[in-house]
Amino acid sequence: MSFASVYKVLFKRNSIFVGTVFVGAFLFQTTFDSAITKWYENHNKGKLWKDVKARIGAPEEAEDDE
Amino acid sequence: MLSNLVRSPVALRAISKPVAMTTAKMSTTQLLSKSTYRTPDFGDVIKEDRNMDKSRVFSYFMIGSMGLLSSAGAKSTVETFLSSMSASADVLAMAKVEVNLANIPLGKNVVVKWQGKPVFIRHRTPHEIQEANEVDMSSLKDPQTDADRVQNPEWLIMLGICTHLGCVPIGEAGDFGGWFCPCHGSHYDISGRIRKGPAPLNLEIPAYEFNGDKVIVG
Amino acid sequence: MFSKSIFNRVASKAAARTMATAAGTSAKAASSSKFLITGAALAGVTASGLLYADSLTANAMTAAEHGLHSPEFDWPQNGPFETFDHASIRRGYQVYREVCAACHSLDRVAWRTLVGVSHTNSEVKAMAEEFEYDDEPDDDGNPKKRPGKLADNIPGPYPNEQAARAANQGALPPDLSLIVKARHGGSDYIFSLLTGYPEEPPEGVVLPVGANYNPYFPGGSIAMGRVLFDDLVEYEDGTPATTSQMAKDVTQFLNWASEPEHDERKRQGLKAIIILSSLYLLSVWVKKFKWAGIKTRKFTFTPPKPRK
Amino acid sequence: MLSSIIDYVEELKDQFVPYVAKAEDDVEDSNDADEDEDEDDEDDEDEDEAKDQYDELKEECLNTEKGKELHHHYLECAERVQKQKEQPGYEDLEHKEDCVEEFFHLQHYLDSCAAPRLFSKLK
Repeated sequence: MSFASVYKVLFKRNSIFVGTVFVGAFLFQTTFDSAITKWYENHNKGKLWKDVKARIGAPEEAEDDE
Repeated sequence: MLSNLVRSPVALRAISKPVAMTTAKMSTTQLLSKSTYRTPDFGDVIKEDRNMDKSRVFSYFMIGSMGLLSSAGAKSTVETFLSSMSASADVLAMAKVEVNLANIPLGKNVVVKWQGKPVFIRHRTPHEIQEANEVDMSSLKDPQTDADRVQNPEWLIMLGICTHLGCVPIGEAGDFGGWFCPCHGSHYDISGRIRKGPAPLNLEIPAYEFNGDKVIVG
Repeated sequence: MFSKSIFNRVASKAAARTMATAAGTSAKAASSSKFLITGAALAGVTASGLLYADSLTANAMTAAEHGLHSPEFDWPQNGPFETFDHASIRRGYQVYREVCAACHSLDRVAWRTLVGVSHTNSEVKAMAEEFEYDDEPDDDGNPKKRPGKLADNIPGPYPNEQAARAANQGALPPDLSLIVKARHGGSDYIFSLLTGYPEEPPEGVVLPVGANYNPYFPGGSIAMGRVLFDDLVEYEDGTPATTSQMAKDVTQFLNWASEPEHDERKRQGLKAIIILSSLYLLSVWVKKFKWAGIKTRKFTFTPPKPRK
Repeated sequence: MLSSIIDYVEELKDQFVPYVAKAEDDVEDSNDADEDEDEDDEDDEDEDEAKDQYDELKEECLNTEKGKELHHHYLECAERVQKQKEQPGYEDLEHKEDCVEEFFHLQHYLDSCAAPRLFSKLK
């Protein structure tokens, strides 16, 4: 898609431009949130409650250190 | 700096121009022909191979992304403020009450507190259920069938607040074998419907659901 | 002495202000700088007077009065993106319950907050049910008791402050809900305090009756004795319950109690930093873009040719 | 804990009455203190380290050059104070020396030496 067509499709009409921005904001919010959460939980793997829960759920599982 | 600007003839002209326009009421063409202002040559600052579409799309994209992030931020700010108005965690924790029905023998009343209000739970006998179903609708002040008032006919669960002035009725009392409000003498039947006295409506039914042996009110 | 110096200060300030206005309006530069110099000198003299007056009432602080500064430990939550170690919180609750709870309350923590942090819903329900709470009076007006619910707060060991003092020779065991926030040094301090009881106080230290020595406690003399000893509790996950292990776990638990929002706060902080910094960069770009036309504007002036 | 240090002090006290204590000698004797501690801990968990990790680290630190020096300072002070206590009229002294400062110096060093390594040994 050339720049000209991008311009025509998205930016030429202000209503479409603003609409795209708002719709994008909604989509961005959810994807950004889940991406950050995923990273954060991966970064803190082993320390979170869900990991602990899995550990105590399984009887006598060898426990890894953090 | 400002005084310099004012003293410089260019700025002076730029400022005085609209004034001249309104006073002399000249047309645009007249004005243009009279004006000494010309678009100067920008040749030395314009890139040779510039792609108008590309730079325009880029500018719009940047401005659009700023708008996107700002509106996402504004949205979550508003959401945060709105969510601060909803019930807090400690209120929500109190919002439901769990009652173990296995401890309530047949034909007994239990009163539990739910959000500060008494909730009557009656384990009705088959005879009582039959009695509640046999009532003639036309004799009721606030007609409602017993089936409308219970999820499980064995268990009658309702708010123990008299619909008249908010007293708490007494169980297993009154002329109709149900509840009796000592404040102003309202009589409720075994389905909690108003039968006699000043109260206008039947005893209110809270939202509840059965979960095995337990009932969760709220 | 003190009031005098206050007066001096106010006077010199007023003088300085009049001087400043005088300097601003009058064109005589020489006299204004003179004023400034006298003003500065006056202010200096006043300040030193004040400092001297303050020093007269100052007490020498000994190292013992400050308490030993606790070292920094490698807590699992150190760092901007690190969460608590919830396994440690779980063990820490056990230590609190079996050891600390004998004297210390945890008033501000409700049972329900433990759910999804260190225990499952049913575990917390069972724990809450072990305690009795005051219920509504029965039909005859007699007080009634009921088992605890998730919505209740964790009960303390004493019904009130007087009872707590009476049971501890007049010393009040502080509530632990916010203790990590309430003490200088936070987790490091709590850990050091718990593990830092020497068997004997340093030579020459005289302790009041019933007091114990702890170098980390300001003043050194603390009513609480050493409570953590190796293998005092038995951890369900088989972690060896050494003194420092228990101290770490219970401190982690208390840190969670003080900052239950901790993990979520760091997650939100990460989001906020990313969004706000990209917004900042974008706004710098947009500002440049908006001003580009104005800043690169050229004015040329060709004088009009005379008509006649 | 500080048990080991305190043990030295106690030993020192015992030794003090007959003759003047030699601080350096006590440092060498640190093994005695270990054995005392082991007795308490050995009862139930054999496969695990029976000793507190923090104590072990601190002991290690105490045996470093600087640890020995600071410990020596502390012991010297303790000895001095002991002596003063035995002087007649000690109770009425206006200023009684204590060893808090020396103790703090030693303890601070042990902390700064042991603390950074401790949490990797804990779970």
